[in-house]
Amino acid sequence: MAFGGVPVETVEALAARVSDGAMVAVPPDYSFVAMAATRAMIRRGVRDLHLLAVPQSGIQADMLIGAGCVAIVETAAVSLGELGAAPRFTAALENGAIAIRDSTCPAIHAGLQASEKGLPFMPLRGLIGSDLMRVREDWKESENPFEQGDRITVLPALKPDIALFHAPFADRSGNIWIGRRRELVTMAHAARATLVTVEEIRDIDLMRDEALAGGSIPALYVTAIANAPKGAWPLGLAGHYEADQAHLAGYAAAARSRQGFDDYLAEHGA
Amino acid sequence: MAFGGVPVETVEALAARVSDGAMVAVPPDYSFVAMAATRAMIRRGVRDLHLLAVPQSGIQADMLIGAGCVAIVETAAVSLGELGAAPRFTAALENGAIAIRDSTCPAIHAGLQASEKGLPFMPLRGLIGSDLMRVREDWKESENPFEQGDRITVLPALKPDIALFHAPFADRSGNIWIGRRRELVTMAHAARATLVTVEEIRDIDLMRDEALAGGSIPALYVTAIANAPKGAWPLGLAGHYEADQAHLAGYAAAARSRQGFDDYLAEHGA
Amino acid sequence: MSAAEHSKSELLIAVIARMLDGLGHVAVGASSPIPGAAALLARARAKKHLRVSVLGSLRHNDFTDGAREIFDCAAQGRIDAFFLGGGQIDGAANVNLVGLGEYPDLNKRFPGSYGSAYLYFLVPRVILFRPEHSRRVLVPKVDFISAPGVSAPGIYRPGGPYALVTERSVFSFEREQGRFRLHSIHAGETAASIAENTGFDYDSPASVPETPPPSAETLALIRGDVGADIAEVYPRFAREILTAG
Amino acid sequence: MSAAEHSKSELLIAVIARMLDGLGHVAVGASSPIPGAAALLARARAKKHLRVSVLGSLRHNDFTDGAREIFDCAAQGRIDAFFLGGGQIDGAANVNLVGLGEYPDLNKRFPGSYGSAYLYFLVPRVILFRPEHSRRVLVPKVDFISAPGVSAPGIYRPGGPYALVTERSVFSFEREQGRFRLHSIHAGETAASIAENTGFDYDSPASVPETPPPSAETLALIRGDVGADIAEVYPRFAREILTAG
Repeated sequence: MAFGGVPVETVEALAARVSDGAMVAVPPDYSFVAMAATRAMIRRGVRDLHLLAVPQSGIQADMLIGAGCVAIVETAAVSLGELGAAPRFTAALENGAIAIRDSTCPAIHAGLQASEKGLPFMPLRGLIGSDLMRVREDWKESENPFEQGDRITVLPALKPDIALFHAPFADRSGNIWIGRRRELVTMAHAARATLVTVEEIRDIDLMRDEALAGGSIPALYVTAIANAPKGAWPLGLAGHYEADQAHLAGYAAAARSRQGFDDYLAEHGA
Repeated sequence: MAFGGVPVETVEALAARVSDGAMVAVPPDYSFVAMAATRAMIRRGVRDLHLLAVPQSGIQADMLIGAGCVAIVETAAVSLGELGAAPRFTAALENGAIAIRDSTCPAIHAGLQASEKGLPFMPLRGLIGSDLMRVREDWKESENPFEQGDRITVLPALKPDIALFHAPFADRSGNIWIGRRRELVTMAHAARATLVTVEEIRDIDLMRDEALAGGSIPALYVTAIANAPKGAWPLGLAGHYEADQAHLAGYAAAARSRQGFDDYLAEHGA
Repeated sequence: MSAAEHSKSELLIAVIARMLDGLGHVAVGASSPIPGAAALLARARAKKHLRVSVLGSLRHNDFTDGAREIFDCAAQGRIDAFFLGGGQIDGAANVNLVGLGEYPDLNKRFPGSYGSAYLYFLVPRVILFRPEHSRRVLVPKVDFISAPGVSAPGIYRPGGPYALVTERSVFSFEREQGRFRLHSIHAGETAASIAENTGFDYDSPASVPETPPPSAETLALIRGDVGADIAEVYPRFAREILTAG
Repeated sequence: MSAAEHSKSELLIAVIARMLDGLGHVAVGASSPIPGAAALLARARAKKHLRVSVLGSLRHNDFTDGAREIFDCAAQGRIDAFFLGGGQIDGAANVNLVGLGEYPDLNKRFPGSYGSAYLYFLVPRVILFRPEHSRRVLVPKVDFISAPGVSAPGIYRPGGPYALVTERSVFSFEREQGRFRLHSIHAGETAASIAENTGFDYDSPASVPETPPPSAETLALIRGDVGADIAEVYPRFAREILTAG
């Protein structure tokens, strides 16, 4: 089933669009995370992802890492927030099982905005004197061309193969409503392909609704959509449902061990 | 009368906040132009403005220039669109009455985004080989630090003293709804002060309304608000009222001569 | 006016629309009623497979990230065609939207460069549209290069000029040679009348075909849905020109 | 627990809130329940003259331009105070949020640097908050500098460290000297116990005052509106800690 050029498909089919080795951009825990699609990616056994957290991640990154889907994680942080460290992320890094590109939040936003603008790089303040500059060999110290001696960092563009997120709703033309979660707009603009799961498809035209259009991503940037009610669970979807704190606490406890994590995956359909 | 720290005042008082010599950023004709405030600025006799069109302007720039309020206009274009050339702009430039900083649309957006990000400059593609590079001595040709020999332009930040526009509504805390007119967001972020006239002040909380928050500018960036019903007239306000085509045609005809322009101002309260 | 008869505007709309066939996304800038109508005509014929973004339109514009989005979108490679005009256009496809004379002391000021100095570099198929076809407009060398037609090697330039459409003819632009080539001439013109009214050198085939007129079907579309669509942004154009039929 | 009694969390909330008095806009990042509660307490006392932006909150966060807005906003000079933690903090106020050992072969991995490598440079009053006050955390030299406490002359740096708050004491940071100075010690600690548990050198006045306890009014606010407010983002914190009263 397709409309307006944007196919609507199953979560499995959507997840199958994520090729092994793809660079996949995902939002932070509070911003419309596609958890149903994440479980489908794990079931499919995707491998060697370059996971780009925009700008940090939680259970999504931890599960993908624990399930062996990730080769490189590029992020400002991975954590379960109030529930403590992300256990599979932490273990994978302490074991050297995955590579990390340690970053800082605005550097990830800047790299995506460079791609959004078709620019090869973006300048950024801060950073100089941080060991991130030492370990990120792709970041360079440069000079403000308008003030001699004013040192400033330049960061290369980040161009994800895929932006993946979950949204409250789409319309029948494939336009996506994201409200104030505008990092999703930048992700969609910057990425080669954008995959979106939604709570529902509504029979409206987001582009002709002045109240909603400003909080929408036009279908122009959307590659495929899947219907996934409660698709952010066990995370919340702001304004729609709360995070399932008990479930998240259960995950945090289970994932402390390899066996507990595997049991969790087996039990929760991933 | 003040609420939440953002004063609500008369259009005259709001216009009086625009000091002589200020750099004032204004949107294009189709994007929420504060025409009532513009007439108030002309009545007050503001002088020597550095008018920054984001990225072009029409009757607003033409009237301010004709009324002698402008010293420098920085713009990608000034035109009355279907109604032809902007007569006072054209005459002022042909007479050398004002200075112009000729630009191109994305250069103005880039300069504002630099200020939005607290950056001293932004890179931009295109431009090289345009005579704009020759006449804009503040623009520089540089090199992509990540690819030897790849020439790219760098543009200095544009930091307006004031962003001035008209919006459909504000809430009681001074948050402003602008829908998809996101150049207004960038203007407000980049400017030192933001002055907004509105059709009305609604008894809602834009920040707690998920449908509207994403299309809003938080009060954090807003300096003062004035109630100005039909405040974009004779231009339109998208989704609210259409442009007054007959009036605009009358302006275009009248402003062809100095006398006609002065008569227009006298007749239309400016 | 019968279906066989058509106005010059209708001819130009049809000519430009043909250049958009098969594309995925066409953007139309400010002050461009005929290109706007052409894009909407191409969309009507493509049965929704063509996306059209008309700046200044609420109904035919899906951009939601403000005035900068068209520029970002072009840089992302998501815009296939765009239109530029020019107070002067020269044989190397340089366009002048700034004015006549020695800058900044111009004898005649035009509105300004708009997005030309950027989009001309980034949009693969930029169609130059300037109805007036005279030696005043089509000059050997523009007084001010708002945007250059060609760039030196090593300058990032995925885009550039594709064709020049005027009231008299259609030129294609040969990027390798950096020159225009006469592609077709409108009814009533001759190779000689084109040469007489063109201030720059261009290539020409031995025999220049006549620009095909719009079909009855195309005229019906222009006078129907397209006219209604374009009226939102260009009410005067829609009223004065399209209702002439 | 009577009003005179208070938990350590309540003391820390009150201590931090005092550092925010008179400011215009305080932002609170991820995983910061005590700073978040402190900012909301300061706001409650300032009667709306203080704006608080709590990342991850829908109700106490007026950002509408996505996750990047806090960084842009800080760069614009519109954020007066922010909070950073650190798996390690050293005497030059360098913070390590990355891990222990020789990068990348860490013995112990922390979550990551978050926005520290940027906001520490740009926000005028960055308050370091790390409850654990031990030689394990407060070290002579961090293993990894997520963000440096001081910068060389010529580095653009309007912001930097203001104070360090722990479960045992408050240090102020002297930017000229690039060193901490012991500012107050919490009830039950002594100058000697601080020295014993601090791994870095710091300055100290001859007599160090005790950190004043929260007033009954402050405690009532924390246990009332502030607790209810913070529960949206930190439900466990709100439930387990604040309801202890």
